[in-house]
Amino acid sequence: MGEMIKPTTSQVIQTGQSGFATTKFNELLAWARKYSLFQYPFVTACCAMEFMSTASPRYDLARFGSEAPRFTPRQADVLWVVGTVSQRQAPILKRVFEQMTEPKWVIAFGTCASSGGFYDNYATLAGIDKVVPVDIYIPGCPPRPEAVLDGLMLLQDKIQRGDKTPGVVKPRHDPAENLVQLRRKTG
Amino acid sequence: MEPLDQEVEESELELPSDPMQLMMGPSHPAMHGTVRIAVELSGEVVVKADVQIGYLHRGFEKSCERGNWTQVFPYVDRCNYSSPMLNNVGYALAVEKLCGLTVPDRCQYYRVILGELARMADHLVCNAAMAMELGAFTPFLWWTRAREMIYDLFEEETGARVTHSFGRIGGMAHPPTDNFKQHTLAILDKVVASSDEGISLLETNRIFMDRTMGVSAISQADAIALGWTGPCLRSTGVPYDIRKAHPYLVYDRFEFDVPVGHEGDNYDRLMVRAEEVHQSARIIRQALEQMPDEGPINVDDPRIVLPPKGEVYDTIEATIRHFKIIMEGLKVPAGEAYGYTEAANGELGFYVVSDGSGTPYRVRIRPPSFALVGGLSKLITGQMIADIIPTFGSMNMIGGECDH
Amino acid sequence: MPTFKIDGKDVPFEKGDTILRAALRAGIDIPYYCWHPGLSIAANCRMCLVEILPPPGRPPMLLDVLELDREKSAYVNVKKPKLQPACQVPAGENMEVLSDTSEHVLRARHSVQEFLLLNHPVDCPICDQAGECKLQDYWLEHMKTKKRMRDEPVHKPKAVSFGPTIVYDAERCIICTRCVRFCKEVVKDPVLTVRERGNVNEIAVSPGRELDHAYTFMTEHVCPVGALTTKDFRFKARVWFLRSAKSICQGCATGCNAYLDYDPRYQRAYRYRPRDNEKVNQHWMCDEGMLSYKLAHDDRITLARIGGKQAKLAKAVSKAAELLKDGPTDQTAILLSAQHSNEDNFALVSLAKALGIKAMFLTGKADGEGDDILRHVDKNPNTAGVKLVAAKAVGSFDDLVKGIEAGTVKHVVALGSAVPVEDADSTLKQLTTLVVVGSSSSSLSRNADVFLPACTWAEAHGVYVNAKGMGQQSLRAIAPADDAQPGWKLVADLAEALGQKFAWSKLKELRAVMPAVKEPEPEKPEDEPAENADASAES
Amino acid sequence: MAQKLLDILIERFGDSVVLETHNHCGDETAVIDAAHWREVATFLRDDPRCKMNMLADLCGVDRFDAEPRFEVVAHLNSLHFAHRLRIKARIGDEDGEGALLDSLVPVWAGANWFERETYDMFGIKFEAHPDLRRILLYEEFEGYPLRKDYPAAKTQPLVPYREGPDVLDKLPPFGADEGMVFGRKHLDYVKEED
Repeated sequence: MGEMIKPTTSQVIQTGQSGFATTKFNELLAWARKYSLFQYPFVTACCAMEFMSTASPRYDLARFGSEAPRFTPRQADVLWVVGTVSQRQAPILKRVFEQMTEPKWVIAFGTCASSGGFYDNYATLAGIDKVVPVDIYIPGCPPRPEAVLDGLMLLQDKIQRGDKTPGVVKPRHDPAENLVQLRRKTG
Repeated sequence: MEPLDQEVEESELELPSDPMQLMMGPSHPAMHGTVRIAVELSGEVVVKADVQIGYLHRGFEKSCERGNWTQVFPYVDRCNYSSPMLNNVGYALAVEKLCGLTVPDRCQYYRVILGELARMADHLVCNAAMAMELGAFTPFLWWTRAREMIYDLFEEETGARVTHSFGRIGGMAHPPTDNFKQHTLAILDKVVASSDEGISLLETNRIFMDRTMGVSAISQADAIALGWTGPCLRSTGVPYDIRKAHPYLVYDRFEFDVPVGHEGDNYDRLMVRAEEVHQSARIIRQALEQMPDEGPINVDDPRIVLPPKGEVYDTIEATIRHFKIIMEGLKVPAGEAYGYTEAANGELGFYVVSDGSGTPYRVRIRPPSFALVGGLSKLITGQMIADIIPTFGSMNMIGGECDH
Repeated sequence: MPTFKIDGKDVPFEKGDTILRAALRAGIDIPYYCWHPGLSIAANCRMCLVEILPPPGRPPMLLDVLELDREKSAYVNVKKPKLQPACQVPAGENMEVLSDTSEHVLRARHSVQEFLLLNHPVDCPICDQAGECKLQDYWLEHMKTKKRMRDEPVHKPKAVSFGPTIVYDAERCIICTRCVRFCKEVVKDPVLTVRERGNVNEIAVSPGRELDHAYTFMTEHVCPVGALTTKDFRFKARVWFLRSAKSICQGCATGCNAYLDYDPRYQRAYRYRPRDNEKVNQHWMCDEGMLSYKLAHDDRITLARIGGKQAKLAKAVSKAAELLKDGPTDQTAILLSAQHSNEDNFALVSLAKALGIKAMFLTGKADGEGDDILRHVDKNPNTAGVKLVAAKAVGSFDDLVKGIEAGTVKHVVALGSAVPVEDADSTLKQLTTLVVVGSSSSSLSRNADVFLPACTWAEAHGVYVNAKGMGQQSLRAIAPADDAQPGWKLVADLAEALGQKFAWSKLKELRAVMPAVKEPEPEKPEDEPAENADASAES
Repeated sequence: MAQKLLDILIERFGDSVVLETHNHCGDETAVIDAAHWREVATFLRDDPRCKMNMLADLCGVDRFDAEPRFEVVAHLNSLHFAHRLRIKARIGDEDGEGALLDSLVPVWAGANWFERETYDMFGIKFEAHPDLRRILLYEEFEGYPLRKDYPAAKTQPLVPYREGPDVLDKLPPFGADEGMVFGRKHLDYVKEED
């Protein structure tokens, strides 16, 4: 869960000596898919700020071939659920998801979308996975753009491997571990 | 192609038509912030509009009644997420008003500077979004870049880019970092320059002017009656700014102007915001000069401020102090207070009621954009449907605070 | 009523009152550790020191002390008034006492608090007392300063087992000797004592003994700090997450007043705390009673059953009704329960009246051992109450058994989950119909044709009448589990299914028609300052 | 300045209407008899000495065990004199029934949404309000969340939640103890008599 196995292009496409390449059809398809993800931004709340940052030049979502936003779900591959989804919003989210065409993926952007976060009350949906299936959870309130990119790469990886199990973006190294070392150093 | 019959007058060509019902939102691509507008159109003209909010109602006020007073800060952060620091400061001031606290001078300046930075970021975002909705994508990119600079500064100071939860009752979470002043000065010019650069693309741009000038204008009287405040009110020519009218923190020690418009249309709203970026920069410069480099950030009161962590681990006294504040919450004297500050969108009020315990009895937020959006339907009625989106953008409706 | 002055305020007192007692009654807060309203006065914590002005015309009582003069950076001779413990000095007519207004007193409190914390370990994070600890409260009220000592604190034994129920931590102990005095004076079993002197002294169990009398939990309860903790509550919950409900102990017929502490997140009860009531239990409870909170969760049955199989509640009620319909009323009996509240029993009695059932019997726990302090032989909280609401002679459980053996009783509507005999299965099996309204599993529930899940006392409001005939109300703490409902409600549903509509449907209405008992006693007796006044504010 | 406002009010209406006044924390407050709510508001807006031309805020407060139970609190602001005033009205019985107050929409147009919100959150009705609908919550929602006896965590979902093993197992459980902390407030909002 959340581990990333990066396939090099050569795994996907074996290039032969005399200028031709062989691959498996579904791998080629997956390879094509993962680099042309059309997104539907379902932007509700605070995370929108970081979503803007991620899309803007500094972090440049476009590098991953997924900048093109499609404002009708019918043309979108990835549903970015960015921000808190309230009970009142839940039916709309469900409907948007149902309007998307297969293959489709859902990214829960931020803690609220993943679990409801600390809005543990009458108004808020405790995680969109109560309503729609989620492929990638990106924790953070809001998550840093780096984490978002990490989540996108994780999704691409899963698409390549045809892996349907949901994943969570985790820190690449355990922060606590460093803390321990720090303690040891200081005494 | 040729018209069918040149003799026929236009009026005869027109067919009788019923008004068309149209639902915009709540998940409309251009509706940043989730709102739903049920419009009734005749042709392209809006004859009736019902603005429905609440799609981002997260039970802010109920949640506040469950933690302790300090635990409200993360919630207020997320009320106005494009300028959280202003909310932090606003809430802290309201509670301190109830406690009868005054934070040290250094902290006051610190709050002013961080708050103004947040205001600049907020205005940049708002203008960027509005410009983008009119097809001007370049300013959006430039202004987001400028905002990134501010975010970096915030990250350095508070550790978080967007939601800082940096305010504390009786002070701030940390004192300023060593390079705070020079870093702030360093980005200040860049941000202002970038803002101007973007504006220069818009202010005399024919398309932009045609799309915004005289569009969704509102009269002073209406704006006041609707409870409008902030840039939107000032754009109608009312020079009302809480920083001037009821100075809080140390705003009375700075000199800055209150920019006003005259039409109260989209163009003015944008320009007022653009000018306020300059004024904020002015305030920050003065504040940086006056701000003392030494001195405490927090009030000196063991019942309110947490002890240093090191002591908490070592001595029982500090542990007890930590426990008392964290587990029971700091006790706020019973009573009620309404603290109001000038947030990026206008008057941000916090009406706090305490029963003397460590838990808030009632925390009421008076979000500026709630009143603004309340006037939206009045604004867009009679306008073209295409103008709804830029008008909506110029209001800067922030879902979090508007829907509580 | 004679009065004296504290900080210039007039305080009435009765003959023999100490200053502290009078002050607390007047709502003036004087800090104290070792004093306890139910125990003798030791005056050894020195926290309640106050300055007493000399009578007019008399010289003040002064002490010579050395004080550090910061300018001269030398110790100089100064005179200070002799402070006296408010818990010990009896109040006198027109006495003038300075408490919060005298800086000598404030300094004394500050110093006492500082000394008490001198060797205190940094234990709050792992201490069960944290959150209700007097050391914590008084630090904030009377000290507010950092630690000055830079030395290694004195180390003493930790987690010493004093017996089957109590663990002792010497480092946290402030030697207020409350526990010692409690064992000596209340239980009359002086098993605890103080050993050593100065800052190495500690509480010890007398050689060859364990702290194992019937009131060990009280030693933990009187402990103002975290030195004594019960093995039962230890590391189970954090007190600031708990809330308290005014409850009545279910252990025996004494009906001790208590707070039931529960966690609202898990809807789970965690402990009992005695609630001061001079008329019933003063400040105490017995171990048996303190542990009776477990009945709220132990082997509960929270879903309806038909012939031992789980079923929907509504279905079970109608099933019960049809089973009872064809039973001739002269062969039907109702079995009241001394374990249940007046409301439940009254509902069943009125059902009997409505159906014309004559035979009434009473069940409950068998008698146990008692003593002359609190524990009653009758281990049921509401025997008197049942007798009251039944308003006629009620047969014992043995009578019921006889009746069943003789075949005069074939159908029984039973309340409760306890039977006074070891094994009633063989008898109960002979019944044609057994409808049980109960909360936990017992031979009744095992043999029930229909079982209706009732709330325990912790899940519903109820009135209990103790052996003295005092009616006392126990308030709901946790929410009913699963399908459980108040017993009286279930009986009412049953009656409705049988075509009998009661006049009442709400608790208010029911209580209006229920035979009146003596009004519940006030939680806090007037003439006693409450030891846990803050707690009584909680619920 | 604002203290003068209170004097003006008392002098104009008397103690039968202005039930009590205080200026705790420097916020001048007048508790108005509910029957004269709109009358007082209109006066405050029009009187040349007051000119409270802006309704800054209007909200409700649930004083759970007080009688009357609810407070409607309005914060007024004058752009002319830059002075402020808080007026309150107390309404509603212990079960929250019969909470009815004159609407201020005729006085300040901005009151419209604030009153809708107050109705939405507390169930306080406003007489002669143009359209008193729920504003933040949905029509299907039962009860009024900001009342103290509404359990904070009680949701009323519009769509059925998904079933199946993958729904909750795939993340660390978000149990009760990982949500908000409870129990600081030792006051339990359950009526004693059931």
